[in-house]
Amino acid sequence: MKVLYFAWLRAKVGTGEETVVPPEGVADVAGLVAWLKTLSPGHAEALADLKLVRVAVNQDYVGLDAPVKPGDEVAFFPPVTGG
Amino acid sequence: MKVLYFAWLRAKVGTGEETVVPPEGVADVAGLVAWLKTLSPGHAEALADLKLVRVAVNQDYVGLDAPVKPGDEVAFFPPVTGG
Amino acid sequence: MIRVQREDFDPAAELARFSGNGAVGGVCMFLGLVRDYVGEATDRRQDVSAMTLEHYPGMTEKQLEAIEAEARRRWPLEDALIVHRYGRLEAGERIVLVATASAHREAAFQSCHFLIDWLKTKAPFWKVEHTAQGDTWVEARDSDDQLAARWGQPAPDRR
Amino acid sequence: MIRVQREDFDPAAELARFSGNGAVGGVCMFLGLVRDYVGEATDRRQDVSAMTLEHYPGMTEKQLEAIEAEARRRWPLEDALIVHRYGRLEAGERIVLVATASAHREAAFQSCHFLIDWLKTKAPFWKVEHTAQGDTWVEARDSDDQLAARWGQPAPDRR
Repeated sequence: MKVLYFAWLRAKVGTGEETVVPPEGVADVAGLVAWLKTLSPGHAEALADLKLVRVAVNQDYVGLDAPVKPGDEVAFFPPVTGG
Repeated sequence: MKVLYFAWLRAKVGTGEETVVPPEGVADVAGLVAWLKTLSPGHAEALADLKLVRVAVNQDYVGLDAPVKPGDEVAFFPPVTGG
Repeated sequence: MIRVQREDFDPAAELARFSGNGAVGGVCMFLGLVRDYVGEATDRRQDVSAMTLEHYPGMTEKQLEAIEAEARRRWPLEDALIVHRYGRLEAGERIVLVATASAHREAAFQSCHFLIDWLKTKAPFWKVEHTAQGDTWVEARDSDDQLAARWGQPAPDRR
Repeated sequence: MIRVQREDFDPAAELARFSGNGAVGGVCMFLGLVRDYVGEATDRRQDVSAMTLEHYPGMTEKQLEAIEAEARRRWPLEDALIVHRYGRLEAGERIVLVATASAHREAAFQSCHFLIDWLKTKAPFWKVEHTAQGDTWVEARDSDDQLAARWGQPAPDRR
């Protein structure tokens, strides 16, 4: 599973992209977040307040209850500020 | 007093501009219209239905009760269709 | 700034003026063109080869200046431009350009929209369309009155 | 059509594409630029020397294409264009261009307005502003959410 971080989340995690193999019980975004937070203090800080974080699975916006599976591309980032 | 006609009013009156000297009793747009309609069948036809006609005095939109006096520039035209 | 002219204009050159000011965050532009048909339903369309725009010299400029001044009162604009042509225009030719520049995109959008809506009901221009069936004076549309009225004050042209 | 690119674009050249179709009666364009200050009150403004726009390659294109498709569903458009830059941009530089062409001015205006409003809350771009005080990630504004929400469907980015 590929996990991407953008903007200040990238800075906190310390990388913009990582390949991870979550344990078998991780089946949705919420579960993935809980597990990612155990990887490092940076991960924990970046994902501490999910009100500030948007999630996309395979480049579509999703909620915390969306399923995730091996091979997915999951991205975490702040609300967008383009335009 | 200079009187101007535009678009189809000009075609009906037969001229785009004329200098007129209305009789003394003519003091507002309504009085001027009544008098202009006596000048020719073309004038009468152009000014027959005032719902179709807009009026400007000295290049400002006015209503039928607006005063007119010698030296004024009075224009009659249909609702505008620019842009 | 407003300009009323017979000759064509270059939207690119007009736009270039708007980019120099560092306070500008958004530019909104509307460009009106001569369509090559009139009528809505496909089976009722008539080909338009050209149109002629008549105007009231002097009053046109006065009204456009008043409309621009009203826009500048209502929104914080860094710049505003209206260019309107008159005379004979072939299908596809440019008729009018309205552009506004502001620190904020919403002000740029609203003021530009306002300018064209008010212009449509206030500026003394009249179109005659040249079709194969002859020449026809274009009639003012109620929808244009409604679009102008949403900006608050009824267009004095229609009172 | 959508384009995401690092290099600058030429609004004039982009606009030129819109004029060729005889069915087009109105073109609406919005151009977003880097302002040279942030903050609203004059006494709280900070000079901005430049900003950097980060984006999510792939998802950006996908979201912009979806937004364009939605505009074409809602309005009868002859053409639509979104060009958005990324990378470092100095004050005064162009960021984004949105343009729409329709037979009718109202459709052109509304669809262009819709495109930039939705883009602001859906396209995955993030701005970091470079000021004398350091670098700051720009925060999303509630006002942008409200502007997007008036087009009916809440922006999925914020649900």
